[in-house]
Amino acid sequence: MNRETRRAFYRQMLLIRLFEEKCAELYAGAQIGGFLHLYIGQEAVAVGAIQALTPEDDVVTHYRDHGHALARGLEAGPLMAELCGRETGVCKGRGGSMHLADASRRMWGGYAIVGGHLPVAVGLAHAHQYRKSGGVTMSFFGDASTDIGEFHEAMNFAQLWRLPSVFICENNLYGMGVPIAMNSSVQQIVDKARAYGMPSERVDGMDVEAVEEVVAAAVRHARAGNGPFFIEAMTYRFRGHSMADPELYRDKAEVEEWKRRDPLQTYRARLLKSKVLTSASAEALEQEVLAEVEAAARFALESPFPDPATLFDDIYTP
Amino acid sequence: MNRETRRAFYRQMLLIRLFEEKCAELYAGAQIGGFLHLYIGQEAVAVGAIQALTPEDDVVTHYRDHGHALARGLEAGPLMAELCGRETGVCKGRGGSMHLADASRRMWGGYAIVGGHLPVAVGLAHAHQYRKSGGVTMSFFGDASTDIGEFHEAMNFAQLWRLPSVFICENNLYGMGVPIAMNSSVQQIVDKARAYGMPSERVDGMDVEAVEEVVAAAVRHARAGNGPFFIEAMTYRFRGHSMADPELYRDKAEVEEWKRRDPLQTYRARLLKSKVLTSASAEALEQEVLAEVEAAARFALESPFPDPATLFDDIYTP
Amino acid sequence: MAVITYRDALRQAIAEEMRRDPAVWILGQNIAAYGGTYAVTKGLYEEFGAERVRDTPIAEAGIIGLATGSAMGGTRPIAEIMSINFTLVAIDQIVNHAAKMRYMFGGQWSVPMVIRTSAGYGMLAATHSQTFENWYAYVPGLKVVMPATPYDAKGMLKAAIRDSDPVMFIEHSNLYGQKGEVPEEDYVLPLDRADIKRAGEHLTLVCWSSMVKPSLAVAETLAGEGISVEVIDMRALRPLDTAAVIASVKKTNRCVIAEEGWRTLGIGAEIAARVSEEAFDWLDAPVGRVGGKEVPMPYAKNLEKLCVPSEFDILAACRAAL
Amino acid sequence: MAVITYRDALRQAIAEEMRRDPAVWILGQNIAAYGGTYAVTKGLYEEFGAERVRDTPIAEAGIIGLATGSAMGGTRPIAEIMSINFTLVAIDQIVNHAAKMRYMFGGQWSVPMVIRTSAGYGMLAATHSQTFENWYAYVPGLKVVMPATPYDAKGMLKAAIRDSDPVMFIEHSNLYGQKGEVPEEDYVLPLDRADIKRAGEHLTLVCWSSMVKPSLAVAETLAGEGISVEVIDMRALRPLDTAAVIASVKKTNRCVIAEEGWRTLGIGAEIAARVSEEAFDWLDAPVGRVGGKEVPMPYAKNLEKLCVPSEFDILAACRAAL
Ligand SMILES: Cc1ncc(C[n+]2csc(CCOP(=O)(O)OP(=O)(O)O)c2C)c(N)n1
Ligand SMILES: Cc1ncc(C[n+]2csc(CCOP(=O)(O)OP(=O)(O)O)c2C)c(N)n1
Ligand SMILES: [Mg+2]
Ligand SMILES: [Mg+2]
Repeated sequence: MNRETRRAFYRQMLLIRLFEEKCAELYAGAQIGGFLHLYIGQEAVAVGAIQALTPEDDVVTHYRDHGHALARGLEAGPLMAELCGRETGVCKGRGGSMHLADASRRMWGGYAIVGGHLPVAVGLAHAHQYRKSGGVTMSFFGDASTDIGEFHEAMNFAQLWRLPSVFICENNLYGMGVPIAMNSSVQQIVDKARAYGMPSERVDGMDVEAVEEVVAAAVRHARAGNGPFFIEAMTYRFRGHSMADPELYRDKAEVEEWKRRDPLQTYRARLLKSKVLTSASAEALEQEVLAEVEAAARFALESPFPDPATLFDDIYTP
Repeated sequence: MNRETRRAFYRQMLLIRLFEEKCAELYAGAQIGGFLHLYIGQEAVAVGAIQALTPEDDVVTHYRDHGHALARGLEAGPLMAELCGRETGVCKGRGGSMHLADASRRMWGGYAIVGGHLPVAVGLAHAHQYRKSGGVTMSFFGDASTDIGEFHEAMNFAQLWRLPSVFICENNLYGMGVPIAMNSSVQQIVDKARAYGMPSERVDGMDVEAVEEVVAAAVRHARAGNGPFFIEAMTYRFRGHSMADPELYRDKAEVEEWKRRDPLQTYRARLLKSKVLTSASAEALEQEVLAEVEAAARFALESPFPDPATLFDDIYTP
Repeated sequence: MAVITYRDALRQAIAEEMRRDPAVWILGQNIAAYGGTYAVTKGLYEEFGAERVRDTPIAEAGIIGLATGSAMGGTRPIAEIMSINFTLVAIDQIVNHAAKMRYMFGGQWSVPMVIRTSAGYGMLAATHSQTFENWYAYVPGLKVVMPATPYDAKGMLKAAIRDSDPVMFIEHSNLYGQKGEVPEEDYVLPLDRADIKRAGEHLTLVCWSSMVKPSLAVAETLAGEGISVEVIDMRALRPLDTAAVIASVKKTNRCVIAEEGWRTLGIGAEIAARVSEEAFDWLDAPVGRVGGKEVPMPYAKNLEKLCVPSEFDILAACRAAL
Repeated sequence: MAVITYRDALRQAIAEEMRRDPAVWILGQNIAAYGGTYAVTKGLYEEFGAERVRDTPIAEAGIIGLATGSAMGGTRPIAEIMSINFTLVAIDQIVNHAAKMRYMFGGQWSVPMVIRTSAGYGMLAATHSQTFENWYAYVPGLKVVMPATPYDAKGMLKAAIRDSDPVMFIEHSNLYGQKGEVPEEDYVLPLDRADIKRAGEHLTLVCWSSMVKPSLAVAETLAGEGISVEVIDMRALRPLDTAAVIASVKKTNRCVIAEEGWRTLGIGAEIAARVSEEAFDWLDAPVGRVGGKEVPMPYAKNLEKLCVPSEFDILAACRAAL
């Protein structure tokens, strides 16, 4: 992997981290409303995985979607504006935090019904197959989303029809406050893929390069017409499920243990050690990204709210 | 297995066969309406499996339910009356062919939404666990019902909560006109159980004694508090999916091949060979069962239709 | 004009649109080699092949979600759900995904998809005899139609396939065999207009789908008594063309609505509420509503017959309103 | 009487019934150690243990089906579905299984189950801000209630738990923190009766759940102008106690209905249709209906505010009807 890519990985993860820390701040200041689900701790998954895609491929994800949107190249400003419910937001303020999308980048959204986006993702993969476009659809979802029926229907369709679909389960060990042991009868989510005869692999989701490697192979598999591939990325969210979460259910020691594996800090150390970054260049980068996030927040807060006259637009296609 | 049980197996399978041949006749004569799904060819599964239960256990099944109802000991007369939509039917004519039930025998019904009865069955198993009753719930469903979400949610709940639930998938290779290869990404349904960490076994569903043996072990497993067990019984329906099925999708040779393994005829031959039956006793039995079916049909056709004044009864509990 | 069945009209619409536009394809259970539960898709598999006429597993949520995603990706799927009763397992996909896509993401893309499904009854008992058109008609983002004649079926299905938004296209098992005139040449019909099936002066009788035929029979009966009934087939349920009804009521001053489904909270409730509000000063009698008896449908034929509104029930309601 | 929150009233109802009857148990997502998304079940796990307060996977169809079967097998489950929006993935179980059980099998058994769920909004966007009480109220075999005050919440939840049939018990996220008087002693309330929350002479204002508070405020405002408004809280939506509304309208001759959900095909449509029919000769003005704007709910706060009926909207409708 070349130095530029590695630097870019770090930058993207950093952008996600700082962007979300800003989100938390704006949420506390009531500029962002509704449910806000932070991705902090899981950055390596989105960054490593989406790297493996071309612009003709698709991304579909769930409500914990800031990381995927940024990794897919959506700009921080319009994203933050969306979170603040402004007209300049990526969805004109209609979607909010859980529904970030940009059709021009084939980022088809965050979705907030657990598992509901997976049949949709499989449908996008079908369109690639039908149109013989060579594209691949990548979908993200959590561990606790693999207990709902729509996940299973999607899995069966994908393998049965050999669709170019790459499933990425971000196993952060909890669904809201419930540990996987109380949600799922099997503790390795990859076992569920095996029941569909779907090739699968588990990967360390705290290591962006490991994720990239495994996902790139999966994308090649799907793009070559071999059908879907399933990846379980082992990861952890450092914050609560959403901002409303009192977080009483996780052991402090467990959280600390995982924080020692912080994908951002460990990668920074690695890049310093391998001289991809120097202390100076790292700090410069950090300043640059911080400025980008601050600019995004300013852009958002200075943007107008949606025009009430447009309330009824876009229900149907004109 | 003692002679009495073997004779009883034969008698029950025969009763189902003749009962359903009568059903086909009454359907042709428009005494039975709606959808009529015959079980002919699959008799060994219901008879062998339900034998393993006690009266405190539960049976839940799908719309192809005549066999299960008869094997559970529901009388032919009230069953036929139900099919003919009469007040004397097991459900007072409200349910019809797809919804045969008798609470006094813990036969909780046929259900006609594919897969929809499986969470209900798991709930009955939960009640046994909650009440510490020692009972077991047995559910029946087809191969093509294992592609729908509710099946998967039920499987996960059963294994996760270690419920006393015995799942019996009757794999007759088709869901209506579609072969399993076009419905399911895996061709062995037991693979789906493995994804839940649920013990499972495949059995020859054309051999009533083989079914009984495997299911009895499964019931013991569940009753002992070890959680659910999954059985895939390989079988075949000799008739169309329902009476409306033009049956254009199956190879004649395939049908003939399976008919050579007719669970009723092969078992009859086996019992003759092992002297459990003689030609004379077999014929006497056949006459007896035929008379029972004829009497059931007479009972049904002589029974009154439901009283219109009772139309609004039973929507809610009085 | 050729006289063909409702079933054949539907098949023609699908085949013609598939010939016209290679992006159009159809998926559903038993629709390919089997030809469809109601034989609507018979022959399409042979003409268009397995890629464009695709059998699916029994997984209705998967079917609708897949069709939705595929439509986003550039195809134009027609998803067949065998019975409207089975749409309940897919309703999350229909209502919270397909219908929301355009608005929720700020108008960035459309979902050009048709969901074909069938209402009906016939000794199928409680879970297989319901009609939920009122539920779907509640949902902004969906279009909902329920044609009653071969002519409407073909023209509206073609329009639905060409439409850029998700359309619930609800057929009826009692109608597949009914015949009617259908032009040979290409035509489409609007998805948002009621149709006056018979003009009249003394009473407005509103109906759709299976209720059109008995309503026309009632109009004929009353004509024999010198009473002229205007029969309006709603056809489109979202948007709901109550303007047509209100215009009629301002002329007739009387209105009856006939609906197969349960009366409480049916489409008839909305029509009655709007007519009562917007034609308040024109109404000479309360708006009459005929609907299905409010029970889970019993299997027994004699009970089922009591549940479904009959010509006689409609006639009685009309007399009461006159 | 103690003044407690709606949330606490619900918790008391559950705890008291669980103490009274060991067959009562509760299942849902994050209800045990976590205490429930809206903290309704806080402390129950500690008091009753893991067998009776049971966390479930995210599998709403499984939850409802399991509760239904368990009820058939002799327990009395309370199934919590976090949001009424998520009931869509379980609606087949609710409508085609729980609600059909008794009738379809000829009255052989009952399903004594409560489905507790929550309506509401709050910058949650299109898929998380809907109310479907009108859909459930359409279904024979279900009982549907939607209490607005701590007193009603407790009394009706206790009644629902003791009831032998499936009850959809719909709470509202805006109400959990609202306070009201609740007696210390055991009491239950009927599941089929509307409640006059304020008596009046000049206009009948019909509401339920989140609309009760603004409706009472409107009544207060109009009282200042010498107009006396009777505020009827429907509370029970199936059966729908329109008799209470009609009796009131026969006195006031005017009626307005305020509903949070979309107007078309909402509960208000049915009420308006019945009032217009049964109080035809008493109505001095058309029945007014206030409802949510018919769009998928937008996220942006300023747009969301436009969508939900406000006190001002209700007041305007009342003035129009006077
Ligand atoms: C059908 C449905 N049920 C419940 C919810 C509420 N809910 C939102 S996120 C969530 C937990 C999901 O956990 P997981 O899939 O592991 O993803 P994570 O949040 O851990 O990233 C729940 C229960 C929902 N949105 N949709
Ligand atoms: C949710 C749902 N979708 C579709 C149907 C229509 N349908 C009834 S039976 C059936 C085939 C089921 O096949 P399988 O489970 O293999 O059982 P078999 O009929 O072979 O015994 C279908 C598609 C239904 N009843 N419910
Ligand atoms: Mg998780
Ligand atoms: Mg089968």
